[in-house]
Amino acid sequence: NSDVSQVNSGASEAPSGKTGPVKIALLASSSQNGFNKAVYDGAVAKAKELGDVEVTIFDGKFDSQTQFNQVQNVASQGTYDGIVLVPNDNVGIAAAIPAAAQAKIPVVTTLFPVGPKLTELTPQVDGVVSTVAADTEENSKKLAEGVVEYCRDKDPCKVAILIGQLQFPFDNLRNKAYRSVLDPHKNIKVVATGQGNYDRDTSLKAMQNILQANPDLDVVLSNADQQTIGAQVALESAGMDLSKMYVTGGGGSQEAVKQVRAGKWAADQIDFPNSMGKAALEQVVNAVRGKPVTPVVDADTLGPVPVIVTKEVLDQHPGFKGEWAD
Amino acid sequence: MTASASARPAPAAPPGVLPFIRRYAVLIMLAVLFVVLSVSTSSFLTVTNLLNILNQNAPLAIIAVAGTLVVICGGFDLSTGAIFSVANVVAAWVAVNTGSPVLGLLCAPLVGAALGAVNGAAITRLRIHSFLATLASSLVYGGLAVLITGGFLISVEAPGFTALGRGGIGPVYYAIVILLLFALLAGFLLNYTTFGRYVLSVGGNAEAAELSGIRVDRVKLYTFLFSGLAAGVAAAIGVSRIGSGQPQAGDGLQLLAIAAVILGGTSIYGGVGAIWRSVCGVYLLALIDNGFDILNANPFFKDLTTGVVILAAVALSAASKRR
Amino acid sequence: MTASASARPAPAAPPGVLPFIRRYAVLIMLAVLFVVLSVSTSSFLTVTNLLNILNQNAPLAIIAVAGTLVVICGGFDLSTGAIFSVANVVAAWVAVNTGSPVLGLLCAPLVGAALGAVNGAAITRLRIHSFLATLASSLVYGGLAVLITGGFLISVEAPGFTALGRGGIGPVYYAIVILLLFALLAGFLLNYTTFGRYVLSVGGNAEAAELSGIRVDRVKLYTFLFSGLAAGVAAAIGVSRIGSGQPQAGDGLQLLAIAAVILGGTSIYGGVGAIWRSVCGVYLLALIDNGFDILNANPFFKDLTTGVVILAAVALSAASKRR
Amino acid sequence: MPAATREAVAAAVRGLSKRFGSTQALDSVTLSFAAGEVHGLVGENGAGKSTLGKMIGGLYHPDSGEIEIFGSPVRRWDTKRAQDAGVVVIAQELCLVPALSVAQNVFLGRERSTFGVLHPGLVQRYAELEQVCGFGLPADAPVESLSIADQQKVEIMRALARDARIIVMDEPTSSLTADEAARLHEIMRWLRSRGTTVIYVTHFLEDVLENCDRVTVMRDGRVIRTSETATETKSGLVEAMLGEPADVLLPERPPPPSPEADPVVEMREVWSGTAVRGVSLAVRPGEIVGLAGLVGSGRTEIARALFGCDRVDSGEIRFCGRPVGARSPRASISRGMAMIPEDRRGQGLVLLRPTFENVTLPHLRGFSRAGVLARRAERAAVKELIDRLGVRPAQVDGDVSVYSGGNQQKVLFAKWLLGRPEFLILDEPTRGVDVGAKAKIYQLIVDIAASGTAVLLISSELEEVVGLSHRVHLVRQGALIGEVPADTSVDEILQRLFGVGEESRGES
Ligand SMILES: Nc1ncnc2c1ncn2[C@@H]1O[C@H](COP(=O)(O)OP(=O)(O)OP(=O)(O)O)[C@@H](O)[C@H]1O
Ligand SMILES: Nc1ncnc2c1ncn2[C@@H]1O[C@H](COP(=O)(O)OP(=O)(O)OP(=O)(O)O)[C@@H](O)[C@H]1O
Ligand SMILES: [Mg+2]
Ligand SMILES: [Mg+2]
Repeated sequence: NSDVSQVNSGASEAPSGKTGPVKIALLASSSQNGFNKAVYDGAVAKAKELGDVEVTIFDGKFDSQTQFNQVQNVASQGTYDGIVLVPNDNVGIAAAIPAAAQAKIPVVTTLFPVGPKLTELTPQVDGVVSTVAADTEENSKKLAEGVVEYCRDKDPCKVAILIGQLQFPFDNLRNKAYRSVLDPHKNIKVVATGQGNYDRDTSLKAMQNILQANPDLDVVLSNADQQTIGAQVALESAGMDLSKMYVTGGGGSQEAVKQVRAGKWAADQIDFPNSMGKAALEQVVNAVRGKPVTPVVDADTLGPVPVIVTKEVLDQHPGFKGEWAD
Repeated sequence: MTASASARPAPAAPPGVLPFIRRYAVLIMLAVLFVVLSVSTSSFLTVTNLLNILNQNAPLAIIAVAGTLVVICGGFDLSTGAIFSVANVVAAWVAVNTGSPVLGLLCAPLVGAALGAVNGAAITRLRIHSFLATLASSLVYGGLAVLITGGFLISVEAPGFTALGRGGIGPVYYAIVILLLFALLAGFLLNYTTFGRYVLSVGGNAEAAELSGIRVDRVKLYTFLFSGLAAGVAAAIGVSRIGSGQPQAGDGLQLLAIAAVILGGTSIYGGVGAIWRSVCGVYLLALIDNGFDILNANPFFKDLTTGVVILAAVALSAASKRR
Repeated sequence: MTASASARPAPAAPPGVLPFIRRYAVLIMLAVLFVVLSVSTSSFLTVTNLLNILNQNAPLAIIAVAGTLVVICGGFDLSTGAIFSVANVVAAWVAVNTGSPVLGLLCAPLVGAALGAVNGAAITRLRIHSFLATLASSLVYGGLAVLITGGFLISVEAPGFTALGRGGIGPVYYAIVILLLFALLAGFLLNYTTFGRYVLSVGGNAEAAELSGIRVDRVKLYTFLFSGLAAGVAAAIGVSRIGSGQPQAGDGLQLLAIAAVILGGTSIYGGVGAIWRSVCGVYLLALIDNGFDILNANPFFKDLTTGVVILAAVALSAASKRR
Repeated sequence: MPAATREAVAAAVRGLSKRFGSTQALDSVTLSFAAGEVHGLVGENGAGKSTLGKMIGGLYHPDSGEIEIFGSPVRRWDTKRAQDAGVVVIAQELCLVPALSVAQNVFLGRERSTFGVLHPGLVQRYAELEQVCGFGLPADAPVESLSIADQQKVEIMRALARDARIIVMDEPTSSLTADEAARLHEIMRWLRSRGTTVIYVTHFLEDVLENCDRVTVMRDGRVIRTSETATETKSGLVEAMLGEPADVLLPERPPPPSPEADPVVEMREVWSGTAVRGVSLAVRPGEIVGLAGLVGSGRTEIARALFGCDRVDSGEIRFCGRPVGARSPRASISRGMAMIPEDRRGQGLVLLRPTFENVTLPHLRGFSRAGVLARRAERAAVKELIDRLGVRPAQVDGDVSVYSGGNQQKVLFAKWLLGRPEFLILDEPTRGVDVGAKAKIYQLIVDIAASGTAVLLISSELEEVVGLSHRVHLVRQGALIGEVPADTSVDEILQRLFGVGEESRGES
């Protein structure tokens, strides 16, 4: 979909080419989280590579208000030259960005776009110079298409969806995307939708419960690796053979890659947080330095593997380990 | 009066420095932190930064202010976060569907007050403890907020909707003005009206209050209504600031608000307390957050530091309470 | 006994059906939910499902069981979640670094008890309310857990590490056995030992207890120690089940545990309560969860339903307490 | 008089001082208590008696001075160590664990156990103790279901259960009836015969004169004198306590209202719960009507039904000739009723709030406009009133929680007099109040009646009821069993209350 297009857009937002040391604030959705840590590590690595760039991580505590305040504080202090954002709440945070724009501090968002439209990667808000993310809806559909493929000869093919929390807009979007792919197929029955809350223990419980009503599951479609790991404990203790089922994860963690390689999980939707961190830092420094900025960096293109990996795909990339550990 | 009586000194406010420290512990901690931050970094003591801190935490402070009355009256409102959530999505929904931002924002306090009144009615009618009642109602309200939105957020495009949250009078945000008015109102209610006196006495000794002809249930109900109203006002500011209604917007606010009230020094047992204390409590926590952000300190230590600061404040306020 | 004394009606257990409902509200709700689920779906009333429910919630129930003693003693432990987190990462760390899963798992209860004792010491030494003290310590402990892991999780590959969490005696998981033993121990402590008697009396009237020569502070300290120990035991089960230690593993557990205790009917004011009540409280909440999963009901309605069920239980327990 | 053991000193305090804020509760007190004596401790409210007792019992820590128990000075002293050394305090304010049973409260902290596991047989142990005390309380009743008087008995038994060698009894009889007090005095004599020292704090000077070997008078935190009881008289003690001679006689009653005056309040065949059974009574303006009854006879319940606290099952209550409609304390107050409840601290005062807030609480409407308080008017009115009633310290911001009992009671009077009630219910208005304050309260009651207010007076001190009331109703088991005129002798009333020919309780 959204192609990498080199456009010099930053002229209005970016200060006209700051020279000298650059300080970047990385507003993590939570600093105490492996995924965010990987984004940070990537940013730091890129900063070293560029030289004269310093990155500071802020803890968003998985709380949108906290992050909102952090954007404002950074914007008002004048200490930082640019912001890399891993948003907790892509819409609410948009309201804080203008403050940064006013202070001429460019913002690069990663993982999710910022603004009311969840699927629109082109910057929607004045102040955001670049979005380093993937199209969630598209990728979710791709993940679900693997399920359709697997179910082709099965009737009925029983699917359990394990989603983070339906009240999170992006999870809601994912769920709808899954269903838009699965529902047209008469043989596919979504027998349960459990909420895993990105948490192993919660997912373990939910999967145990779901198995009670549906001991003959064929597919577990999970959007997060942590959830799949929890579900795996439940499935295996129920004596099910994962290699015969179709189990997915999402995130591309090292554990997930290991499981897919081992043939336990059928597929995983890969994220490249380290590369995203690198790309985001590069863009934000470009904006600060007054160099050309790429408004949309498709995160799917950043890594060595395609966004949906299976055992076959990984066998072609023996060196790929996954970019983050949970 | 007999002669011997006048010889005995009256039990006036006890003198000395320890009682002073005990009494103003939260203020002292706030001042210490303020000074520490001011000398640690030049970015702290700027008008913008201070206004930002005030502005950012105004919604929480508004909830804490009203929560003080609830706690003084011997109650506990764990549903303010959920009320915030409902009120903010209703406000957004109304603004979107009527096209009138003003109408939408006005709905928030109304919805808040109504849900608060429902809390109060449940607590007094069913005679159940407010802790459990508001825990339950917060689940119900939270569920309502999700149902209203269908899990999505409601973006408001109507122009002017964000004026309340982002605008201000000169450099002073409206939120700060509203907080100020709200705190003054609550302080006035508590100290200068019959209602405040009733709140204090119901919290101090509900049976004695009842025997003095006070409608204990009604007083309690009003405190919860007021708390709901505050959550609604906070939600109006919040939704206007963000420009969209979200079903999780209020998550966790209730705990922060209660923590601030208690940290301020209002007694968890009811009967005594003050509005300014809770405001200090909110901003003590806010300064720690702000300090970490502007000092570029390792966020790994933030929770730890917050815990230690709270402990210090509380230990101060309990300094040498030995008999 | 003299004649005149027996003339006064002995305040025996009040008769009638209402007091019965009031007294056993949580049990009644549990039974109702059980029956409803049994007739709604055939997947509910199976041995595996029931064992699963018991097993899944055993760690929470263990924390609630010990929390009951804290609440009866007039306290509040908001730090059990954080203690769980610290204990589970320490267990994983030790297991990884010594290669001994047994040693690792044994560390969890020890760490839990130690942190609980620190809570108790802070509360009794500094004479601060446990609500605020454990709120602060939970931040400190939570910070510690993150520092220990550096924010990552610690995966334990050592074979046998998962035996405790996933294994069992026949079809009965160890977790259930441990919960049973723990509940029996707590019930025994509460009802058949001097310690239990002291807990009841300190919670009922600390001054009277002090007058009776009871070391009030020590009793309080022990309840917090016990609560910490329980969080540690729960953490051992939890970390073994998942096979890795995570710094956020315990997030939110403390609130669930307290909610279950209060929902069970143990008085928030202290002095009265029972262990079985809290266990019922935990499993009442658990049944709702389980029901939603196996009925494939819309999760949007889960919070709402939970809230309504809690309200119903509490309203029942307050049925016609009116004058 | 116990002769032999007189020389041995059980407890001694030297130069003991204690300050609460700016109140010097004890001012270098030096005093010794002999082994095996009953030692009276008297003094007006706030003299420091309780503080002294609590310090001996390890509840308070002295600022300076030392305590010696059986010859050895104590260093680290708390209730546990005190009890291990055989020192027990019966506190003035009832202090029991509500949800525990009588027996559990009695043996609290003294449970028999092995490795912390309780032994069975608590009930037998209780029965043995009950043999000695004869109070007749059921072992397994939860204490919260007992009346205040019965709770007081539990307190006494708890002290006895400790096999103490020194017992401080701080006003143990304040809510006991005469025969129960007599029973306690018997127990004291029995304790003395076993060599136990009893420190007996009370405001009943007759009891001191009859039952104590020696008596110490305290005033303003100091010891005035200690003397052999045999050498003391009541008026001598009063003078020492107050620092001036004082009249302890009952004041002159106001003239009775004319019999045909319409009653202010009337109960007609009122039934309420199990405690009020077919009560009919009437009180006229300016009249003081007494309710005399044994403890637990239901006098408090009659008052509560009248005031609208408890539901009335049948019967009628009329106020100023009209049947009352809605009934609640609030409605009663707005009609002009007032009640001073028997549990001062639990039901009367909001201890956390200052004096003036307590006083104006029911009358805030009169001190406010549109809900906004007229604080100056409020304080002025309260100041005037507490000065008139002699509340000390006479500060409108006074902290009622540390006021002595007598002053707390006066604050409660102030609270209701501020509204000039037409009908005032007084439930045990002089419980725990010193003689000086008592005389003032008597005068107050009489003045209130003289001003035209109808008064219903409940008191367990029969002298008080018969001495102040125009008429006295006798209450037994929730029913009125007859009316006696003023100045009927206490003996006659007692006989009727117990029923002629029936034996008194506590006997057997
Ligand atoms: N805990 C306390 N805090 C502050 N002041 C106190 C406290 N306890 C007692 N006081 C004050 O100390 C003085 C002595 O009180 P104490 O209770 O010893 O008097 P008392 O002789 O027992 O009086 P009463 O006859 O009313 O029981 C009083 O002025 C009282 O107000
Ligand atoms: N909380 C209670 N629960 C059950 N019964 C009670 C309770 N309080 C009082 N009673 C009973 O009600 C009756 C009347 O008690 P009450 O205390 O009113 O008597 P009283 O004449 O006012 O005596 P007192 O001197 O104790 O005030 C007694 O039988 C008593 O046991
Ligand atoms: Mg006293
Ligand atoms: Mg009475």
